[in-house]
Amino acid sequence: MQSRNPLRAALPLPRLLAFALVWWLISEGAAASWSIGVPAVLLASWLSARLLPPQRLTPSGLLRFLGFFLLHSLLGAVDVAQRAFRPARPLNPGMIDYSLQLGPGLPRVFMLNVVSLLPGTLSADLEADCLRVHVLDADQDNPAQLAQLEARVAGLFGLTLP
Amino acid sequence: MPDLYHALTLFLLLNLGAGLWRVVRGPTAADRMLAAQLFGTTAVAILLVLAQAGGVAALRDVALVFALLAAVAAVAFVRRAWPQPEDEHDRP
Amino acid sequence: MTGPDYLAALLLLAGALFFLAGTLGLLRFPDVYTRLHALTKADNVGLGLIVLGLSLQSGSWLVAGKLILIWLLVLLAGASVSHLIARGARLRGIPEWRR
Amino acid sequence: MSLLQTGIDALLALGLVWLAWRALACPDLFRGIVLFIAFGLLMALAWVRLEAPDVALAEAAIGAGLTGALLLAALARLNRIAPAGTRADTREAWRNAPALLLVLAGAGLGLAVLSLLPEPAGLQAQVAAELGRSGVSNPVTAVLLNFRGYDTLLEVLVLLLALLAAWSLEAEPPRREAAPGPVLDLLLRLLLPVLVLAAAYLLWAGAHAPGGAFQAGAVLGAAGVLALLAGWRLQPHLTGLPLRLAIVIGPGGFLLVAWALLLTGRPLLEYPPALAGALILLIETLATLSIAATLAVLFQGSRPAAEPPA
Repeated sequence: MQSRNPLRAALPLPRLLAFALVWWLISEGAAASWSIGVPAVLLASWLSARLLPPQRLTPSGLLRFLGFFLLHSLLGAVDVAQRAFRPARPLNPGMIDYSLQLGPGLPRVFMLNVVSLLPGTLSADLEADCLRVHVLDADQDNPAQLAQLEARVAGLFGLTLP
Repeated sequence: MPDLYHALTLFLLLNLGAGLWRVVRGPTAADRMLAAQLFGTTAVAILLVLAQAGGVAALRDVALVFALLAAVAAVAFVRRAWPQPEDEHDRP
Repeated sequence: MTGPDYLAALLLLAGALFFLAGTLGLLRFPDVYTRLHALTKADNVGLGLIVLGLSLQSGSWLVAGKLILIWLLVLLAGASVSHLIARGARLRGIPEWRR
Repeated sequence: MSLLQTGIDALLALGLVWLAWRALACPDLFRGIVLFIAFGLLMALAWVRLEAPDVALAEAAIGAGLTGALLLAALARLNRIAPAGTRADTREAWRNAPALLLVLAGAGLGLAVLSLLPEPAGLQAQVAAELGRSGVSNPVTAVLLNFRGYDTLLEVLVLLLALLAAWSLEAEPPRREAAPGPVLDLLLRLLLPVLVLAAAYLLWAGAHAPGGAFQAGAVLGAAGVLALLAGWRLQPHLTGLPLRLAIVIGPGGFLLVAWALLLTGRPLLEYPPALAGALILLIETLATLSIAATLAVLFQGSRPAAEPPA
């Protein structure tokens, strides 16, 4: 979608706000820092707009995704910790294929990254629409977990899965 | 609280030291590299704890730089230093 | 120590426990793929809990935000690097350990 | 100092010596590099414990981040020129040389520490007295860019010389590069703008806290290194004059300021106190650009003009 306003296309408002927030945080709120902060935020927003097309994140999708992500990454860490602490080292790894419903593009790559942070799954490769996942426990219902994650990622980006 | 911070730092350092065993043992280059990646995360944690313990805000900046550059060495490994899979076949 | 102090101390200790789990995984798990699981999960959550504990102690929203930003950067790097290493290991035919 | 702190310091000191020894003595170059990366991490923590956050920041940016990547790229190049099996291996005979070197260096350092005056006067008092006229409030930056600005000028020139040396070497033959893959691509697209912001922040922070042109340049240079690793290349029309300008603008601007000050009858690099802050910021901004460009181009190794058009 081509924006009619060239300035808004080069410096989209959500990016400006996001990078201004990042600057405010890393400078720990130092007011004097904005003399360099303003040009830096403009430059970073322009660069970011050139590198990544604008995304339509939905606030409700974001909240639901955050809750899901925080809970499940904690579960993932507990799961790995249990396996590491137990003397018997209960592992039953395997490699599974999962066909992605998400189309190519940023949401799919985002999903690839999140897969590695969630319980028992590690994204190992992507070929066409097939995501190869290394799992810690081949007996679990890993595809169902992945499908749940995929639905949350789709919700985050305001997409509906076919 | 200061004692807790320092005990935590010591504990994290010992973790890091134990991880060195994996660097020495390998067996593959990837094992050594991922151990180094783990050290980066541990170092960020240590720096943040020390920043709070000593009230030194600048240490958070050191941690920020570590976090920003955490991937650089590993990406250099994957893209350059890891022998290519086809290298064995097309060597004369 | 007051209530929030105890909570912070608890979070810091829990974080330390996950770091220990990550190191144990690194040392005890049988192949590069399973070790990557330990790298991306235990240590990142360990750092997250430590960040949470320190945020409580810092008493400043700004510092808390900066700590969370640092955590997100480490998450991004960790997830990306472990995918790159897992993919590279598969391409190079590093065998998987099976029970 | 509590027992815990002593424990931390002892562990750091032992770890550093052990890592230095292992990195030098281990027969496998790759393992040596990984040990060196770990050494850089511990070194940054040691600087923190020595209450030198300025040096810790520089070590984090250069030691832990860029040096590792540079060494790994150098190893890859070495392996292409002379695969591991074909290199003349002199290390076996020299196995104990690092130990000897460590003992000598340790003895020298020990002697130096023992011969220190019990209460060395140092120059802190003089620096503190003049800080108000330096234009900045971070004493390290005041020394590096004002009181001893010529040191920094020469350092920037040394970096330029290193680049000239690299560029006068034979260009590397082009090599096949696998596609970066979507994950590395997204990492770059997310990280590059944040690296730009962080570099600007470190540049600003240098005036009153740890930071400055070298740290900012290293962070920005890392952005360039990551882009090169993902296979991104400068567009051909930028590899000529624009790139060279970016490389020389730092030392060039520094020299111009020094020259202009000499013309007004001042000693070398003695800024008028009213202008000092602005001049230091100008020099540091230009130096940041040049340091970043130089580090990224050094990582690439050969002249970008020698690259075949992609």
